[in-house]
Amino acid sequence: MTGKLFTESTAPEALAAEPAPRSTGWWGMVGFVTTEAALFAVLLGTFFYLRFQHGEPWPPREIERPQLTVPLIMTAVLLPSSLPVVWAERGIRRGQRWRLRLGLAATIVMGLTFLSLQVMEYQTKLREFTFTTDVFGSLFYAITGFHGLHVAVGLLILSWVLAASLRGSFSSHKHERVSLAAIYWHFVDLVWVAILFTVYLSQHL
Amino acid sequence: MTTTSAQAVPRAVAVARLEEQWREQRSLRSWFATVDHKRIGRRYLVTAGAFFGLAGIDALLLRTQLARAGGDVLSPDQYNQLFTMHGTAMIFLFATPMLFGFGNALVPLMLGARDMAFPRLNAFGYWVFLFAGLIMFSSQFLGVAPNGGWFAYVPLTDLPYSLGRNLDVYTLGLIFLGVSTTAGAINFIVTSIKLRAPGMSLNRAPLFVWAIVATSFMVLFALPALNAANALLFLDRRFGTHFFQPDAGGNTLLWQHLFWIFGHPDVYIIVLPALGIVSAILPAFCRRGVAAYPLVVLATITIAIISFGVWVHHMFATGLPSLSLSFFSAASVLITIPSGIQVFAWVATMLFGRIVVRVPLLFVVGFIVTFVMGGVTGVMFGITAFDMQITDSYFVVAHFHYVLFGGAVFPIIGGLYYWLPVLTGKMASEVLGRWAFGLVFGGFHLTFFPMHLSGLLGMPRRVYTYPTGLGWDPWNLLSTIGSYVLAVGLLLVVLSVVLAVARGPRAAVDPWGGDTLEWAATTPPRPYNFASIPQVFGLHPAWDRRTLSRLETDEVLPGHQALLTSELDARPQRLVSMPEASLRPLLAALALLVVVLGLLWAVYWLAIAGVVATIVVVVGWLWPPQLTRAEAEAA
Amino acid sequence: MAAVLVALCLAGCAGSAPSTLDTAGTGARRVEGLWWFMFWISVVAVLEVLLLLGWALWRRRRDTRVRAGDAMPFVGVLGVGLPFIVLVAVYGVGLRDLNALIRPPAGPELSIEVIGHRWWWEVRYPDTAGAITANEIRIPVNQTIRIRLTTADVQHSFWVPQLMPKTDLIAGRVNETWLHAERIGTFRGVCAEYCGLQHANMSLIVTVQPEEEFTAWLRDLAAPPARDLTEQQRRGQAVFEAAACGACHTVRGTTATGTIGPDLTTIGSRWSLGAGAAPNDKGHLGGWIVNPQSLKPGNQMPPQPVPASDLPDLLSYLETLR
Amino acid sequence: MTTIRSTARGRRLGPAFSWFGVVGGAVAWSVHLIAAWAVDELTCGAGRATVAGVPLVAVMWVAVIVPALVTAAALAVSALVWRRESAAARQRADRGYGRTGMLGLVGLGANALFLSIIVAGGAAVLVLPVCQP
Repeated sequence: MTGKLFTESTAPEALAAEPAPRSTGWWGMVGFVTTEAALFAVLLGTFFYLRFQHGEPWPPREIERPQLTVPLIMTAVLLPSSLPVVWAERGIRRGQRWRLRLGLAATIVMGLTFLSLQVMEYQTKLREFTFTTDVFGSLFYAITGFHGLHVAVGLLILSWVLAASLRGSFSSHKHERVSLAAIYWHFVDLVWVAILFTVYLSQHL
Repeated sequence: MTTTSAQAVPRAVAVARLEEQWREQRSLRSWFATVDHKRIGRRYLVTAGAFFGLAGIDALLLRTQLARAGGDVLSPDQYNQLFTMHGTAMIFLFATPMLFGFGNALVPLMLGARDMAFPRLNAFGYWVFLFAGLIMFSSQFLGVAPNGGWFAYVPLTDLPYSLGRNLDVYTLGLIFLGVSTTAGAINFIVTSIKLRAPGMSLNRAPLFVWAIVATSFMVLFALPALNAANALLFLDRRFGTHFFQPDAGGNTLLWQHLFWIFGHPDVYIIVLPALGIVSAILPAFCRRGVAAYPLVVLATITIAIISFGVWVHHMFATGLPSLSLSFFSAASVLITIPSGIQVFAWVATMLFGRIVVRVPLLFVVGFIVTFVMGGVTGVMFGITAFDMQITDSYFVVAHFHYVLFGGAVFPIIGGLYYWLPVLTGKMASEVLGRWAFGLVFGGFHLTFFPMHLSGLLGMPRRVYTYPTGLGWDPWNLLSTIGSYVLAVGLLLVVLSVVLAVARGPRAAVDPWGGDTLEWAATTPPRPYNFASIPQVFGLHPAWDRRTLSRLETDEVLPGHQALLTSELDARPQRLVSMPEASLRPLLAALALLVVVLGLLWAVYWLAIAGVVATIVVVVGWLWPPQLTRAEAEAA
Repeated sequence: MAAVLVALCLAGCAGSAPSTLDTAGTGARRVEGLWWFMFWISVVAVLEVLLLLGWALWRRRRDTRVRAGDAMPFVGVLGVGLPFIVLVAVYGVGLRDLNALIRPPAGPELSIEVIGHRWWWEVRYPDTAGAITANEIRIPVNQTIRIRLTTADVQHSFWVPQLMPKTDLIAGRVNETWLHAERIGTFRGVCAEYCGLQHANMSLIVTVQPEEEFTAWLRDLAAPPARDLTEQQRRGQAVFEAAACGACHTVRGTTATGTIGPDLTTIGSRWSLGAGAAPNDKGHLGGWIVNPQSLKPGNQMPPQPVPASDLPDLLSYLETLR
Repeated sequence: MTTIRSTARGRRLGPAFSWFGVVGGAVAWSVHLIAAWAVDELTCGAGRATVAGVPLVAVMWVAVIVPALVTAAALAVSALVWRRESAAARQRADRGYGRTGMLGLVGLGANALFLSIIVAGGAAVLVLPVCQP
């Protein structure tokens, strides 16, 4: 059985298969998200490099290990926010504009909640340390701030798509911009998991 | 085949209609609003050429200062600014944009497409490149040019050792420029994936396109490291963070890692497309395709990947554990194999072909000789023990000029002569071209070969002066003389191009008998490139009678449309309409320029105003078109 | 090619150069051998390509056939097979030499601390009671010397081409290298990592001496013998103290204890001023004190308002500091 | 050459398996390089010679041998793909390299190259001490 599977998998036909057809916009957005992902990878790599080059104690003296309550709530708000977008995109594929509008609105509300929570988190943290305190402070604010910026840009894009959809610009056939905005939002969403692990969780390992 | 309608319009009428739809008015607005890849490509070439000239003058001044021991042409600070600008400009403002210029002008033609996948993004990329270059060079005339070397090692470039605006120009200028490079890279990738002519499956894509695509993928993965490093350095300098300050827990080696994770792939980002140019030129002058095509593709891909795993060979003397260095040494040595494959593929092409010696081929031969010499010294630097002794000496300066001048500038000049008919419709003078080649080749080796010797004799890099009596004097004098010869040669190149454009003979259609699709179009190509979308049956479509005859007889693809094909086998999928000319790309670039200037001058309200302006322009740019009534009803 | 060889011979024979091909240290000699090994391989490789190119260009005059086919065997053998064997050999030899570089010859060991400054070298002998000097290192011949490298400001790199491959001085790190000189002589070293304005004038001299000579020198450096000063020299010392030179410089045994600039206890015997910027003679020293910025623009020492009448006294005092 | 009847599982797994033959070596080498370099530099930088109790040199061997085995597997797959594609190509009218043949060849060459780089790194682990600069 395995032998047969092996023979089959290495048949010339296996490499001959074409992936599903995609638009130029799709490839462009995927390319953009790829390079953005590389950027975040570099930043998180920087975090770990500095952390391990620094040695103990980490975070350095003056800073406590970060509390997990608020960031976990933020995660609980942000991660599921991709679902309404998916639901909205499927809706417009069937021509259901109400689903598009409702889904986008829901995601925007969740994104805004995330940003408000981040502002609250910053208010507490700033009393404890700033980005000039030491290298942990610099890393903390640079990485979470950069991600917050991406969330804000994502929200701008989603609001823009929502505005366009209220104007009636999308139909079951023409809704590429919705799919592209969705890709970006999923990316912003997923990157948060890596940041949560790096900046918050890994400090408690 | 793919065109849907079956109206029986005579071909001549259809072509005339196409001509009407694609023609650009000769007006000021159209000059700023154009999205034609050929015009944008030419602009890239001219602008990058101008920056090459400025950075070249910098180099002449440096060489004049070093002609004899204890020279006093330049002050130490002037020298340091000039060598920093020379390196930074040659790498960022000349080499990559120049090759992107060739890519812009040629990739759509070689693919049989009508334009890049995102023509407006393409225009935007050019304007950003222009503005970033202007910012960086104007700093030189204001005396606040970056002065930390093109590698800008911390802590020298961080507070408190660098106080002026010099390094802010560097960090912000390069991040700004990165926007352009990233946009260009994405555009090349998508164009090459989706807009290849029907039948141009992966194994029939021109080697130049392979090189540009591999390069573009490298840009996507390498540039973030540079951007992140520059952003962190900017934060350190402006807002008091501590990423590179050891006293507060930062680390200075972090900069070196981040910089070279970008920096070494960048060497190949520069060289790969140039190697692609060589592979594009050779068939026309050897009357056969490049030998071992699949191996050359293999070499292109593996170079692109392995180049990400060699960066630490710039850090062999930093005192890291020898074992960790050796992993990079292994990759640095064995990356020679794919380069060797390409060299011997070209040599085989020449051996087994029928050689026609013309100016472009001369530059290719000059390239192979020079590049091989730079390659063998490159292997030496892959060996940790040798690198520790010779790195940061003039031997390195010799080595990377052999690789970058030999590996990129020779092919670029060759490509300029080769594609001048496509770019301008004119032919350059063969006599002037041969003189130019002789002077450039001779001047180059006279300039850079002696540097091997002064390096072996212990002369360090980046010194504005040196004492006499250490055996360095004669080699430095030779280098300086060579640099002037080289400059004369390069001036001749410029002269021959200018003369060709001004009063050169009109080029015949396909004057060299090239094998790729740009020669199947008219010379120079029409704004829509091809009236009928070409059909590709093999590796050399312009030598293929099937392709050529169908170009004359196939139905004309009407309107502002392009054909999308499948990713791997280039099977026709659907038609898309291409965007018209627009001023928005220019406006977006201007808005971004305001952001950069606001940050540079620390006028933050200006930066915020720029951000708002950028958002406004981009929202308008990307606003979806209103649905037609039919579409709205269908929904 | 012949020109290359002649040029290389010239390079190797140029006696006064700090040449990597005229080595006196165990480490540098290793790399010199490695260089010649790789050099000859490179000559063969370049000749091979040149010959093939020449053959291709020459052949076109007689033979105008175009050979079809993809020439995979040709590229496979010359572009993959042969280079692979050569590269593996080079990598192997390089690994062997690297292994030798990180294992210094055993024997009695001396430690020296070298601290990089913009733009000079501070040299300390930690095994003694405070032997400190600047821009010069003295070591005994045929002994292994451990060098501990740190920097006071930016990145530098310690390179004495005839003795040992370079090692960087990295802010926030301590690096180590070693020297093992096989013959007596003086060897020039430089800062090899760009370190700002006066990177060009940051040289040092390594003097390799017989062991007894070195021991005597080190003893005197650690505890400078009392000096009999003439009247003029004593006046010079007073000028030195009045001009507040001691705020930045140390002269051991006096009230001058500054640590910003180089220790001047043995300034009279140094090989140069400003780490190679100017020869160390009375004229240049006077010029240096009055306006150091003209001899080495941008260095950290401000001009000193020493009255012209006091200068000769000051100089004659400084000359005694040997 | 007989045509193979394909099962659903084969259709699904086939592309994944073959593409492993094309890019497997590149991925394995990247992992090897990042892991070996980062662990060595950071562990030595912290002044330790163990990672979570395991001697550093053992970790180095794992970071060399595992990726080497993965690359060897990818090499085997690509060799198989290429051989069968060449056999198929011999029966076709035009004898040029098809796209699949080219991908197979690219995989073959790349995997061989990456395997040699990893092995060369392994030679360094054999010769050099783990932390000595």
